[in-house]
Parts: sequence; structure tokens; C-alpha cells
Amino acid sequence: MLKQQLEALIFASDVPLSMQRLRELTQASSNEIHQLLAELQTEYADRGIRLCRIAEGWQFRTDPGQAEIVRRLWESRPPKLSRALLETLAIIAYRQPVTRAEIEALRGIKTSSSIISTLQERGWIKVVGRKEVPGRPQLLATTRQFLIDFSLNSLDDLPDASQLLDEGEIEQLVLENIADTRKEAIESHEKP
Amino acid sequence: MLKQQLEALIFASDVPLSMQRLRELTQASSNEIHQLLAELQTEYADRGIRLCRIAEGWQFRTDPGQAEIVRRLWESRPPKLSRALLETLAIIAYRQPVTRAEIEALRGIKTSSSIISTLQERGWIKVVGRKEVPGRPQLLATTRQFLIDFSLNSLDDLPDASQLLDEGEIEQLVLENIADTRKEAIESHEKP
Amino acid sequence: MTTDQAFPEHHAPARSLPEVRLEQFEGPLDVLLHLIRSQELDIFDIPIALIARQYMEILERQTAIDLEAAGDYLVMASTLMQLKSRMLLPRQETDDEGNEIDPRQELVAQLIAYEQFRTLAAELDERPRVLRDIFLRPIFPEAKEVQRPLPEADLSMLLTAFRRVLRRVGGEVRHRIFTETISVREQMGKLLERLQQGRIELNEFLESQPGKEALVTTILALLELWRQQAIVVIQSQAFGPITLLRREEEHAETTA
Repeated sequence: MLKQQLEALIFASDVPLSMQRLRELTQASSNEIHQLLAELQTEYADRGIRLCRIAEGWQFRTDPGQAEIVRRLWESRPPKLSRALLETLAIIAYRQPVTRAEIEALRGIKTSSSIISTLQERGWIKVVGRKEVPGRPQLLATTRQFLIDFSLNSLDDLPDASQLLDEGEIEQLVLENIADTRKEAIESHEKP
Repeated sequence: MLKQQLEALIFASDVPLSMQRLRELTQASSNEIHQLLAELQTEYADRGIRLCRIAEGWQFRTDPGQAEIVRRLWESRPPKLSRALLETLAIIAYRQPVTRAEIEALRGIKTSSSIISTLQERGWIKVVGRKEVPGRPQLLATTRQFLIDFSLNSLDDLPDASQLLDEGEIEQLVLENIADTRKEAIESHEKP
Repeated sequence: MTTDQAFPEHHAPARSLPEVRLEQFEGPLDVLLHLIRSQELDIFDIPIALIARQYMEILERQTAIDLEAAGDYLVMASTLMQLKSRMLLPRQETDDEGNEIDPRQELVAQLIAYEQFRTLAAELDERPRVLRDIFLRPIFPEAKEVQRPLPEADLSMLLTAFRRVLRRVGGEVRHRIFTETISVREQMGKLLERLQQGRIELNEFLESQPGKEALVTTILALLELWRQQAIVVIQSQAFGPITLLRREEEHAETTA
């Protein structure tokens, strides 16, 4: 049972799992975990998948002996653009010129530098100046290449932000607004 | 050797790998591949990782029995799907391609736009065309992502797909039974 | 004779239903199925008078108004009332071929069709679902080790991504929609002007608004006027029509 737990955890984690983390997650002792990991390592020794000990912890990897065929798998297919990258690009397209802080405020999450640099490498965004506020952050905007790659004649071809939402959603926003207005009204009323 | 290749390929792919794709990559015959996949499936049957047949392809996934512990990796619980969303999705899955008006007729209530757009954002449904009736409404159908996320090999695997009654069958059922109860009611009334 | 007549209302089983609220339901069919199944009634022989009464009770208990769904609930209420009176007709209804028609046929078919999907939806929810019950390998380091074709640009995915952001930041959108088009203030003026000519029904007025933005701006204008107590909003019964009038007019009426 603990063995299956360890297998599933290591498989589903996006980072190698350290002994400490495995202990926290399974509530088992280091000894037990150690022993089972050793067993697993032996069981996978002849498989196409290996249980590897990497500096930071444990991770499943494909057997290096299969590297060539695995390369074939990946060479033929373009990867998908990630959700985070698309969201960042969309905000730049709609709000340009925009600073990174503004993007982060909208997405509610920190934008990794690798997203910005990937977008720059693809030639979809560029720095168009600096905002005259403390720190003088860079202002980002989309490029001509962006229009070409996304089959747009001009930025005007992007649908209005309001068109992207439908009535149901607008209604929702209005309802939230009512709540806000009411609250404000009540609050302003309560003040002497 | 081929077995390890298959294992590594399926493990290294971010989408389920179809038989055709496995044949192309390994240059082996369907027969050989089939047999080895069956062997692998048995070998993984008691592990924390399983080899599963999903969306007409093969994919490694965690054992559902380990769900609780694996969820601890992220600490956040996945949001529950609302009944309205599930009903709408079920109608699209079983009746596809289907228009929004048809969904509303079946559920007897207006479908909020946010349900349709949430389903689209999840990547579970897509517009597959337009119905040639006045207004040319969009026809909705489920996607491959829907099969992947709901652990289905094909639409035929939907629960009770064969038992679903269509309009004609329901009409027949109603006519037969409603007539019976009426008859009984009449007969029992006529008795002294 | 129908069951309704066989069991006149005062003879109907006096079981009291546990109190339910409209928000628990996914529409009028869901309410009806609940009433039928929880009382173990025969779906092929629905006591319409009883069900209609219980349905109306649930509706009346409703306090919050969801205008969109209200219409569907009301349509069902009138269907039930109509069925009730048809069931009381002494003569059997017949179709073109002279076959007997039960007035409840259509409703029963609708209920059975809906119930199927209600069950299937629950079963669909039981399927092992990725990220809830099942987890996949989240990273593919092998992919980084090869030269791959670049991901393709996809406009629809870009738009979906932006929609996601917009939905997350509702307030921001609000600001944008309402400042870019007709201003709320302008619409407030128009609304007051229109009200000079007398009271209006909300639905009628909203229908005359061209497009979504105008609609939203109008609603915001209305709320603002209401907040400033310049207008009065009247809804005399749940789900009933909403009437707007100027506050002065209201005074005029009460003093008249």
C-alpha cells in the first residue's frame, strides 16, 4: 500500500520528491520509505521507465536506452502553447503598452521571466518604452509578427473585450456591481 | 526490447498514444504491440501507476485508489462541477451534435451562457458546425479532452449509453403506460 | 375518470413535504421530479392537482428573483394549471385517429427524458476524473532535450485565454465596458426623460435597448437612480412584472 502511494506520488509530482516531502505526505518513517524505494528501483531496473535519484529527490524518467525513440516522439509534434503564456500574450495584445506589473495584477499571479522571454524569442512582443513611474518599468506591446502569426490584419481585428463575454457573464458582473453599490450606499448612509 | 520502447514512449508522451502512432514510432506490427501492451497492463495492474486505454490510445495514470494522497501534493481541492454544468455536459455527450435550444428543451430551463463557456474553456466541448434551420444555431459536441479527463476510451464507454431511450421510445413508453393506468382507473371506477 | 377526480384534493394524502427551496433545483422539471419521486407517486399517473399545488407552494416560498429562470418556472406553472383544468373535463380528448389522449402525455415524456439525463449526469460525475481522482505525469523533461517545431499560433486559444482573464477580473471589465460606450450618466438622463411620460414596465424598456452594452448601461443607470431615490421600482408579486416610475409620480398617486 505504501509502495503504491510512493509510486503514485513520485509519478504525479512536477518536481523530484525529497525524502522529507515523502515522509510528510505519507506519514511513514524514513526507514520504511527507503526500503520501498530501493525495492521499486530494482523492480523498474529492466523497464522502459526508471526510478531515479536526482539531487533533490526521486523522480521517474524514461530509460536512457530509449532516448532515440523518445526523441522521435517529440520531434514530430509541436508542443502546445501554455495557458500562462497565452494569457500573458492576450493581456499584452489587449492592453498594450503594458507593464509586467499590470499583467501580474490582471492575472493575479506572478509572470515568470521565461514567459516574457519566450514571447520575445517568438517575435510576438517587444519593449516599446518605459513607463514614467518609479522604477521606470518596461512597456510591452505586440509586434507585426504577432499579427502575421495570428492571422490578424490589425489589432482592430481582435474582438472587443465586451464581445468576449456573453450576457450571462455581464449579468453576473452587474449583480456583483449591485451588491457593491448597495454596500457603498449603506456605508455612506451610516456615516454621520 | 520493444516492450521497453512502448513503455518509454507512452510514459514520455503528454497525450495518449494511439496504436497507429505506436506502430509508426516502433515500426512493429499491431499484433506484437497489442500483445505487449496487454502484458504491460497486467504487470502494472497492482502498481500505483496504471496503463490505461484512453481516447483510443494508451496512457499511464495514477491508480484511483491513491487519489487522496496524491491530492495532497497540491493542497487545493479541484472545484466541484455544478449539477447544471454536468447535466448540460451529459446531454451534449449523449446527444451530440446538439444545439443549445435542444439542451434547453431537455432540461426545461434556459442554459446560462457561462455554463457553455466554462465547458469550452475546460476544453470539453466544441462547436462542430451549424444546424441548417432558421438562425443556423451552433452544434455542440464533446472533444478528445473530454474523453481524457473523464477516463473514457470512446463515447461508447459512456455509462449506460445503450440504455438511453430516444424521443420515439419515450413516447411509446408513455403511451403504453399512461393508457394502462387510465384503463385501470376507468375499470376500477366502473365496478360497483 | 382521472385519478384527480378519484382523489379529490381534500382526500389527497396529507403528507407534509420537507421544506425545499427553489435554489436547490435545476429548473421546473427538476422540481416536479422531486415532488413525484419523494412522494413515490406513479409518473404515469401524476395527480396533477396535488402536484400543481405543491409546485406553486415552492414557487411562492422563493424570495430572491432570478429573472432569467423565473420565466421557465412560470411557464410550467401555467402548464400545470392548464393540465389541471383539462383533467377535469368530463369528455375524453381524442387525436385525429380517434385514440384517447391523456393531457399529461407530453409532460410525462418530458419528465422521463429529463430524468434520464439527470441520472446520467450523476453517473458522469462518478467517472474517475483527471485532477480529482486520477493524475497524469505533469512534466515531460524528455521533450526539452530535442529540437521541436515551434508551437503554432492559434487565435481562438488566445481569445479563450483572454476570456479567462476577463472572467477572473470582473471589476476591471465592468469599468472598461461602461466607460467605452454610452455613459451611465447619459442613460440616467434618458430614463428620467422617458419616465416623465409616465410609468414603464422594465422588460418593455429593456427590450428597446439596442445591444448588450446599452442593456447593461441601462440597468446600471436604473440602479443608480434607484439608489438616489429618484425612481421607484415596484414588483407587486414574486416573478411579476417590474414597473418603474418617478418618485414624484408615486407621491402624486398616494395623495390622489
